[in-house]
Amino acid sequence: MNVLNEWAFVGVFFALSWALPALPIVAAVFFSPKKANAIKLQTYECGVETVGDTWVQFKVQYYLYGLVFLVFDVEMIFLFPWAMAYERLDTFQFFAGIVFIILLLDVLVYAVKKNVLEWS
Amino acid sequence: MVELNAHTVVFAIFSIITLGGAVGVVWNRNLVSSSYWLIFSLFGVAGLFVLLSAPFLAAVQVLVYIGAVGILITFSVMLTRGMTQIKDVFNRQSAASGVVAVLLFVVLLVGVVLPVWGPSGALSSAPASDVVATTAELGVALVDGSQYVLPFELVSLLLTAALLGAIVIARDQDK
Amino acid sequence: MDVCSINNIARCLVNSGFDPALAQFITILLGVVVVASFPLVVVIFLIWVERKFAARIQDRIGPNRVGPYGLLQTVADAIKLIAKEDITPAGADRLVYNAAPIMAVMSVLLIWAVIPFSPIHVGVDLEIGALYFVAVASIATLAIMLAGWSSNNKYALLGAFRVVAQLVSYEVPLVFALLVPILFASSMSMQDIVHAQSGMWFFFMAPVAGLIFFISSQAETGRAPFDLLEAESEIVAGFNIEYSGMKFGLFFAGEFMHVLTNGVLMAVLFFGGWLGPLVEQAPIILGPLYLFAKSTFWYLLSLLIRNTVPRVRIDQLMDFNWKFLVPLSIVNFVVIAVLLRLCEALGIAPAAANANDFVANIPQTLVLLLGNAAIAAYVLNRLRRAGREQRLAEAGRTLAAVGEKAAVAH
Amino acid sequence: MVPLWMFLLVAAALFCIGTFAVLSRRNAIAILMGVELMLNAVNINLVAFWRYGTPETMMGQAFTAFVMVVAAAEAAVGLAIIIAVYRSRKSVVVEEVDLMRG
Repeated sequence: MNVLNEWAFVGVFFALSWALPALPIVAAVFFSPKKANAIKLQTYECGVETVGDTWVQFKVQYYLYGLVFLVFDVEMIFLFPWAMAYERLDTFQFFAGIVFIILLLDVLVYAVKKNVLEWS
Repeated sequence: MVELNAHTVVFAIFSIITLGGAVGVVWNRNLVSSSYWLIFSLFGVAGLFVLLSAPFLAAVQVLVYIGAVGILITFSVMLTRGMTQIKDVFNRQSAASGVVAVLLFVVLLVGVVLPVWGPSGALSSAPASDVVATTAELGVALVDGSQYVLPFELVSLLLTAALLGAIVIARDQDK
Repeated sequence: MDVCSINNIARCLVNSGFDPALAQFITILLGVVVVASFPLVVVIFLIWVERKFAARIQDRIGPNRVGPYGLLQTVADAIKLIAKEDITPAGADRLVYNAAPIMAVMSVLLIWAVIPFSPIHVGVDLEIGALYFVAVASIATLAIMLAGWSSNNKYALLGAFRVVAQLVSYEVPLVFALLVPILFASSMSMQDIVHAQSGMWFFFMAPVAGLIFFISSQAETGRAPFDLLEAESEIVAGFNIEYSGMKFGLFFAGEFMHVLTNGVLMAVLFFGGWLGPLVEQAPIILGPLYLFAKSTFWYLLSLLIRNTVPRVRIDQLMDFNWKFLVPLSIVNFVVIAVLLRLCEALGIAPAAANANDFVANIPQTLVLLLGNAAIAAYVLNRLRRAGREQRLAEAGRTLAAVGEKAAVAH
Repeated sequence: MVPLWMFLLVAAALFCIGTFAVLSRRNAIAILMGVELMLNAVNINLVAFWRYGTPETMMGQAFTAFVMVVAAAEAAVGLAIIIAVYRSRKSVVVEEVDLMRG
């Protein structure tokens, strides 16, 4: 149960790291003046009145960055344990990991070749 | 049957986070809120992984789901604008699907969780052993010739294929 | 700070009739309070340091009114921020809007749980410490997304999108650089990573990885030259445009804290953390002292970069990451892994018995350093060539334009 | 420890909520979210059975890792399809996207 004791620390830490930054916000509720009016509460868009919906059409580029990032992020599931087990790996197991990374590099080469990662 | 201790309480909290978040996903009209509820729910799953002594998977869950999948879903919600205007959240078969979901739950409950048709081992309260394999062992197992090396390499190919497919589909063809 | 005596407290509590579970809980709580409040207290002075530093570079004096040398300026600022009117814009999602700045601070604060201060003082030495750090840091991305979306403001949302794209992009080289110390130490535990450096600091074995880590963590913080998230001249103020008062302050506190955290992480992962002469004799004093001396170096370097390097454009930012840092970090990781393997095969690597011996580590370090130098030489050469091509192309365009004008004038 | 059946109960409930989302929501992205929920329910089950059955082997964790990859790949391609469909049809309501219907 040692693992869980360690994570109890993380759990308490998590709770406290919500509470500590929340303190000044809560304090501000008590100390700050409240004189709201409609003009003050308007969204600030360079002084021009807000036109239309907040949801403007976004570029698909954002999604593509997210996509490439997702692939690399998911591969981390495997690379972290592999790097961690490095000392215990024999040659075959070692090169299995290297092949994995090289396949990963392909992704990047393709994405760059296809100009996917170009900000236009 | 279940004693009340810190472990149980934490389990209850994470279960509520998981299931509450899931309900939030289903019921929310606004898809952006839905995706945040999804992240909330998946965070609860990470907590359950910690309780099951799989901290590696918990960290990966946070990294992959909150850091990557959640962001990707939010991006695509924003990209496909105009969905807030959809009046009906549910389709015509929602009542029927509700029945199906409840029935499925009952079947799972009776057939799998509670050993009605013979013991399934699901009621055992203690794990088989307290010796838990470490993350380093996972690393070895993944690249071991007699274990998971083939799926390990295939995963790389799968991700490559998925990325290629997704890029080809999602790109603007006009440019 | 003092886990040793905290351990004693647990025993004391049990001895004086406390329930063991409760005693354990109190122990944990004490440890958490100490570890978590430490960065929060330090950040108050860091903001002063940062402002003084920036002022000196810009030939100003900086804060000098409140307290000696203006030391209490940050405290005064905090009081002012608390007393300021707190405006929640109309149409904002109140709950999310309030939670976002807290999450931004939280994601940095949580990293401190696994930072080892000395051989025996560490919040918690998780088996997966390094992965925990990456996972926790990725919450910051979500916080910014939440802030941008909940403000109900086009500029905020647009700014948030840009920042999120930047943050997720730079996480890739960060993680690949992080894999190098894990590879060397064969462990993800922060304490193990520090111990593994007792023979040779990892920076000397993999300087390229260290620099990649530093650059990408600078970008993760959103500091200049990667400070697109507050590029006032371009997108009003970025994702935090609607925030005011203490909530705005929290975003900034989080950022300042992140800079220090980056320095500490650099020190732990690449510069031997609390390691230093005589540290085993006086771990309580010397361990944290060495750690903070090392991290101060990186912290000040970060400040220097922030105040002297101009901001890049977003397309340059993305190109720099995806076409330079990411491939470099992957190739660097592969080269180091193969070289390390080679060293072991050739018997150059230090034996397990004298892994902590400085001299025994030298041959292996030299081999790795050579590999790094080769990578660096290749990269610099490529960069030089690419830069020249770009300049020539630019010059060519200008000449062509001049020629055209001349032809028209004729 | 909490008995195994409680984990299975949570997983079953999560799976059913996911199923309901998949069957009843009109929006394609919401359906994808439902699929993610279902896959996570599967993951809880895998890890729970691993913990209570054979914690000294690597099976449960390895399988969960593979499921996570599949889930991520599915999300990536699925969302890309949704974006592409939205671009050509200006709709993400599943019933309105019936190009394949004869």
